[in-house]
Amino acid sequence: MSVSTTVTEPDKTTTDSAAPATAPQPRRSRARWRPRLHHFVQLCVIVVLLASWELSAGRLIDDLLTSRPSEVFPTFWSWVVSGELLYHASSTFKDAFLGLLAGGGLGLVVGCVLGQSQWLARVCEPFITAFYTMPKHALIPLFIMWVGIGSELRVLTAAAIVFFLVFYNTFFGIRDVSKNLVDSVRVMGGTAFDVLFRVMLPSALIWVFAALKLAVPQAIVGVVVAEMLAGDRGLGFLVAMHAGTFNSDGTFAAIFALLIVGFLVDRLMNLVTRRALLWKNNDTTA
Amino acid sequence: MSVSTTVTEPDKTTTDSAAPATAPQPRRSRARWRPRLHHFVQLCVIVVLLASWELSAGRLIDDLLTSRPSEVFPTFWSWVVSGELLYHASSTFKDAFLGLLAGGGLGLVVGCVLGQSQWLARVCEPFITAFYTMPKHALIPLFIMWVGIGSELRVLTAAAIVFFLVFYNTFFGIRDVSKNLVDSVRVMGGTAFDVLFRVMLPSALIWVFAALKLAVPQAIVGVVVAEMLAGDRGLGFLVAMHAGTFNSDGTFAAIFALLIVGFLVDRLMNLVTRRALLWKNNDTTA
Amino acid sequence: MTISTKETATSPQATEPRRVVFETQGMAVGFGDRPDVLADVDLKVHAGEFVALLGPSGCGKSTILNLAAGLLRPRRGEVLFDGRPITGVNTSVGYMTQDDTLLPWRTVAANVALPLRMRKVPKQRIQQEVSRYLAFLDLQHAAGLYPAQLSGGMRRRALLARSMIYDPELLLMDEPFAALDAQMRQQLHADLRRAVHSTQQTVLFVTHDLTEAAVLADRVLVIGGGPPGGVAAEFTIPFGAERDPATLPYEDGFARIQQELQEALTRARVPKQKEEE
Amino acid sequence: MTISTKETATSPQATEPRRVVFETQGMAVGFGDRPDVLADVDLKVHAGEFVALLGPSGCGKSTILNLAAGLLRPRRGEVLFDGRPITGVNTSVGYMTQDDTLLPWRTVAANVALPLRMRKVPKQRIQQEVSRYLAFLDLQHAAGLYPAQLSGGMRRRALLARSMIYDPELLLMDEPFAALDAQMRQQLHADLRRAVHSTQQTVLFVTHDLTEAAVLADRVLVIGGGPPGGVAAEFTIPFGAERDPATLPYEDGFARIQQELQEALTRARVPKQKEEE
Amino acid sequence: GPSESDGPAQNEDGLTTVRVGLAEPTFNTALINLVIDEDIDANHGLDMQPTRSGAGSTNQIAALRAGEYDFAGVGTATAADAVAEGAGLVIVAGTGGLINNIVLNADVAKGLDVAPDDPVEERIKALRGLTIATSPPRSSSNLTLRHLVQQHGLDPDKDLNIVPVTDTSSIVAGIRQGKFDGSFFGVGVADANIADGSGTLWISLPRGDIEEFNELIGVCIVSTREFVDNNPEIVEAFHAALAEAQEFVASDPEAAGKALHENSFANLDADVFATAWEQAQTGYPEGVLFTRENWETYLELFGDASDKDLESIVYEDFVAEPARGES
Ligand SMILES: Nc1ncnc2c1ncn2[C@@H]1O[C@H](COP(=O)(O)OP(=O)(O)OP(=O)(O)O)[C@@H](O)[C@H]1O
Ligand SMILES: Nc1ncnc2c1ncn2[C@@H]1O[C@H](COP(=O)(O)OP(=O)(O)OP(=O)(O)O)[C@@H](O)[C@H]1O
Ligand SMILES: O=C([O-])O
Ligand SMILES: [Mg+2]
Ligand SMILES: [Mg+2]
Repeated sequence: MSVSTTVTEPDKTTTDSAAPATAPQPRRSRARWRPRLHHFVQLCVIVVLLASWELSAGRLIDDLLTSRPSEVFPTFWSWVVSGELLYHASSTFKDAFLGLLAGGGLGLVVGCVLGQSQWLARVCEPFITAFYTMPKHALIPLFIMWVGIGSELRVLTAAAIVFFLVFYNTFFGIRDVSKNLVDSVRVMGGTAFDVLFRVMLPSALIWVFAALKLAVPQAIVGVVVAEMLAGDRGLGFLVAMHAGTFNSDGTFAAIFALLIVGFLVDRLMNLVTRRALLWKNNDTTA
Repeated sequence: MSVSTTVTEPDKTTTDSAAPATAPQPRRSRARWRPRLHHFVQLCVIVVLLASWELSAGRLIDDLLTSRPSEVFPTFWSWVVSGELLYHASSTFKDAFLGLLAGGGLGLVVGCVLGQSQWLARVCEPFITAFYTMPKHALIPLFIMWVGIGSELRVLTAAAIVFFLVFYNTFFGIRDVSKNLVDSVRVMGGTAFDVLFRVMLPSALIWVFAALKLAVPQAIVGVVVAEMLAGDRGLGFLVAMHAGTFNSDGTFAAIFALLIVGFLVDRLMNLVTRRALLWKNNDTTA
Repeated sequence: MTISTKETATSPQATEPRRVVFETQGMAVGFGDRPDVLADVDLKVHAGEFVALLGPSGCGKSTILNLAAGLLRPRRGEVLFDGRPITGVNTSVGYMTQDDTLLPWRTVAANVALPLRMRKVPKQRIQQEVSRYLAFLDLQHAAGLYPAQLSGGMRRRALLARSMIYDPELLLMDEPFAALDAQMRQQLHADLRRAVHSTQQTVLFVTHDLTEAAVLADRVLVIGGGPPGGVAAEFTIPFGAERDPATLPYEDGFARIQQELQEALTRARVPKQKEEE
Repeated sequence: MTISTKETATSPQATEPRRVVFETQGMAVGFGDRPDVLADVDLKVHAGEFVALLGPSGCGKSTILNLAAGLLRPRRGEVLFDGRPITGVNTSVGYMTQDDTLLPWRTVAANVALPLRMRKVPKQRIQQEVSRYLAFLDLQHAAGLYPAQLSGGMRRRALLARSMIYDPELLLMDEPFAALDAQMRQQLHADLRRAVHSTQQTVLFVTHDLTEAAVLADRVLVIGGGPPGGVAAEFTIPFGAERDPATLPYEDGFARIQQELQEALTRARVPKQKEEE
Repeated sequence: GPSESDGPAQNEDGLTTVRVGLAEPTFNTALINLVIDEDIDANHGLDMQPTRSGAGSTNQIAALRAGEYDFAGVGTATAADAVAEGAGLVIVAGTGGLINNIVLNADVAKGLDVAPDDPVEERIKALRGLTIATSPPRSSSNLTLRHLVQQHGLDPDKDLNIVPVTDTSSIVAGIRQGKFDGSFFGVGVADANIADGSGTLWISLPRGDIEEFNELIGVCIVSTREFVDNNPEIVEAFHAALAEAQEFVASDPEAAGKALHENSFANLDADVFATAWEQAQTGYPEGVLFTRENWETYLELFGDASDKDLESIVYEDFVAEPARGES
């Protein structure tokens, strides 16, 4: 939709080939941030939303159900100051990260191994599909019986969710590697080792990263659900505990914390995948 | 990777254009099912897995933790016969379906409205992202405070999860509609109405279906988690209740039910999206 | 500057004075706060004529078509259609862009029928017309297929059918065959000439392939010399309306025309100022 | 059947007896339980020669390249490279396929370096060679870019550099420019001729564009007449090794060759049996 | 999880550290909270490290078995079910009778033609047609409620609508909004409704409304078979500490209540605490025992309701020596 702006300089219009279109350009994201109109509008939207919440609370809606900004944010701030927020958030992140590591690593290895064979893939497909689609959170009660309600439970839950996502993507990703790519490397003189490490794995990596973009939020969901079902720490526990003690300020403050987490995780994931898949996202030419 | 097999008939090699390559061909999926080698191998895999589970249970692993097939399947079967399975499964499905309908419908409408404006999109983006990535399951305790623990809770949970998925996809999908497509329809004589209903919405529909492929399993996850946290019916309740009374036969039977559900849902979604996106998946030519 | 080959045109259209369908007078156009892309452009397209715009990438060929389609306004000067300034989207043209603008969720027949349906033509009439055009462009067997099921060439033909079916006064074509391989392009050149000839369609055709321009057009305008660019050269191609694009390149005189076009194109790449230095 | 134009070849290679790099003797090939795609094929590629395989889609052109690359085995007959039967993947060839086989996660320089790195060439040597080839193909500014950042034409040039850098005895090219537009194709034809000429590279080139074949090759083999198909006609193109592909089409005699190739190609589309009827 | 065989460690004061898993403080678990708040554990050479999670009895047992705790406070019904499934748990103290109450939405209570001070039979029969929230099926509370209404001629499946709630989050709001008509929960939960006037106390078990339940021990402290066998002296000290707390409550309920309100129940409104403590203080079994009679009462009342074979549980295996009260 947007028109390429690369052919406007006079000295470039004389060139036949598309070469000038590909000279590296300063990237937009590198530009120094400065407030723009839409940032101001965003601020307004927030203020209006909070104001109407504050005003309707206790009048239109029962205070107990929705609390009010003037109570939620002081609560939130008190957690920030006391370090309580950091304690719970870091617990959630630590468990999600460990689960991601364990589940992702295992998923990658198993996916690579099983993905080598067309035939194995066909045999395994229905089992993979069933486990992939099944609500893995339903395994939490089982996991509780197995490993109790400590950190192991949360890590295991996140790992189980991540494993299937990463495995599924690696498995089908590695089978999607272009035969042409493999053949071309073999003809160039590549060994089986070259093919695996220079073609197969890097190819599958796109899929793995695609999986990670799904897996990171899912890992956090898994940990949060586990924290709500059993446990004594983490942001999920914070929500459940405050809701469980009818403390709507605390409930909303905890949900607000999760909102921020969601936002930060998304931005982080964009950053990580953009860096890792530089070669993929950087198509400046159409 | 697979080579097109359409140019092998002698009377076709004389045609210049690619026309013969596009004659509708009998589709593979329509072929009558007959057992193949890999079906047999799948059976073997199942048998071996079940046998080793049965043999290790009570010896290598505590019976209380893993139960054993010879107890899980009779339990499962007794639920089938008694109608208990149908009762719980249909409750889960009904709630997931209602949540899907409510959340999906709302997501579609709001997405279409907000998606019309580039500027609105920029303003809303951080809010959408935060809510999209946030673990929506954490809202369940809040929802319990709001609507109690009945069917409303489960529908609301599913709807909240589905809403953001469908909204996000519709919102960004509708903005992705090719300006060229719109221009071409306008030049042909299309009105604003034509553009919305003949270009915008059908374009966004691909995205909506992509969202649905994610949303349906997620809706079920939402209902199942809500059933585990509070409630007296549904497959999630079945798992939680049996795990809660240390009945590992029942826990595994309920998980088995969810596995089957996962598999069926995946197959169903494939069927539905394949039918709806016939025009998209049918590219028989490379 | 008008270079015309010595041979006389054999088709009657080329000599008789004819109605002007599309015309620009002293037109200048540009984007945002950047300088003009085109300036002082005067060009005419007569009824029944096949005019090709030839020029290097970025010289403003597509911009001219967008002006004709009413999707863009000039900065200065007049852009006239049938003698009247274009004020909104110009629904009297058919526009075949380089990208595929078939609606992927509609079958070929439904795509081709779309302009007529939006013009509220009676159902039965639509069916007749669609069949006629599909048959004419050898697409009758593909009527029920979706765009994704077609080859590149068939897609182009379906687009051609859709652009022509409502009998637009002017058919705009923006590098319509650039993405196709040589063989298929050849086939479509023949189809296009045949279709244009039998309907007496007026065409404004953009390309940067000089052979394509020479093979298809009655008149070739070379755009360039910018920024801001303009009509750098004009050629009348003398082979008549019933020519066969497949054999034309082997006819006498064709190589000459190609060479002249090549030279004009090379000159058009150099900005005007430099040329004058 | 060997149709040779009357003009004498001007390059010395065309007349001297030369070493045979690639050769098939009574070769037949097919897939699965289906009948032969090609049968009784005898062809030779001499050192330093540029041979084009021309033929309709599906006639088996790519299949011949796959045989040469050792990615496929014949059903019958011999497929010889340097006089010896090919038994495994043939790493003495460079293979440039129609699809883009640049590794998308490696920069242009890293892609071009790949064959040398896999051959354990010393790092410094690799760097020198890569610079040399990139400069030669006008890619020096793109060294650090990823394939997705390149234009189609640059990608083709990078592939060409990667296929040639390890100095393969035979360069296989399978419709390497089919997806490009005419202008870029022209540019690459010039680049290719220049590269081939300066390195004395032996090339086996597949195309279904007869002008491309005539413009580039010393010898054109028309494949077809199947199934099973074979070498239906052979042409020697007389314009010598230092020709300029851009102006060649306007030279005397070129149109004649094109016309003959066209006729041979048309005949090659008809199965042998029918021809005999 | 951490290995159960790691013996409990001595801390720098020479006290033996033991890990105790507890639910959020309710009056069911008041005794153990009192032990910790008043440092009664130190009197017995123990340093109790409590973990107060939102987890229900089932999760407490899971955590205990996974080695996260040495002791856990759980409902008797859940413990019995687990033992019947082979979980190998041992009761080391009976810490509470059934310290539950039924609280009805105030408007609902007013609308009934029975008053809160009418005979208990009338009050139970008046529950017909109401929606009552309680813990999940087969938990102690759920079993007790079902048994209670059944004894008075009501069918728990048909005559009233029992809705299970896994965590207690919705109770106060639910009663206030009329989402359900009432609840049957541990004392201290719906007492918030009583305090703000949105609820009416309908039946209180610790107050002794239902005589039949007086011999019932509803909550207890359990440990694993292995721990009990390997650490008999710790189990004895643990039991003794709880017994001291019980004696404190019995001898000076006011002081005990004050201590509890200042520590474990600091968040609880003073009125709510007062109502709750008034009911709860008499609900703690003498000597924190779990006698054979207690167990037989349990079996008699709930044996049939369980789908487990509770009869197969051997009392001596199920209850640790100090809690039997037989020496
Ligand atoms: N919407 C736009 N906004 C800004 N600049 C534009 C826009 N459209 C075109 N341009 C600029 O106007 C000039 C002419 O563009 P145009 O698309 O008409 O070129 P063209 O001759 O069709 O080139 P090509 O052969 O590559 O299609 C270019 O320099 C281009 O960058
Ligand atoms: N792997 C394969 N399995 C089965 N049939 C094949 C395979 N590869 C090629 N064929 C068949 O062999 C014939 C020749 O194929 P080939 O790819 O060599 O044709 P081509 O001349 O390169 O055509 P094109 O110009 O379309 O690339 C075709 O009929 C094709 O269907
Ligand atoms: O907590 C109970 O299981 O009652
Ligand atoms: Mg253009
Ligand atoms: Mg091929």
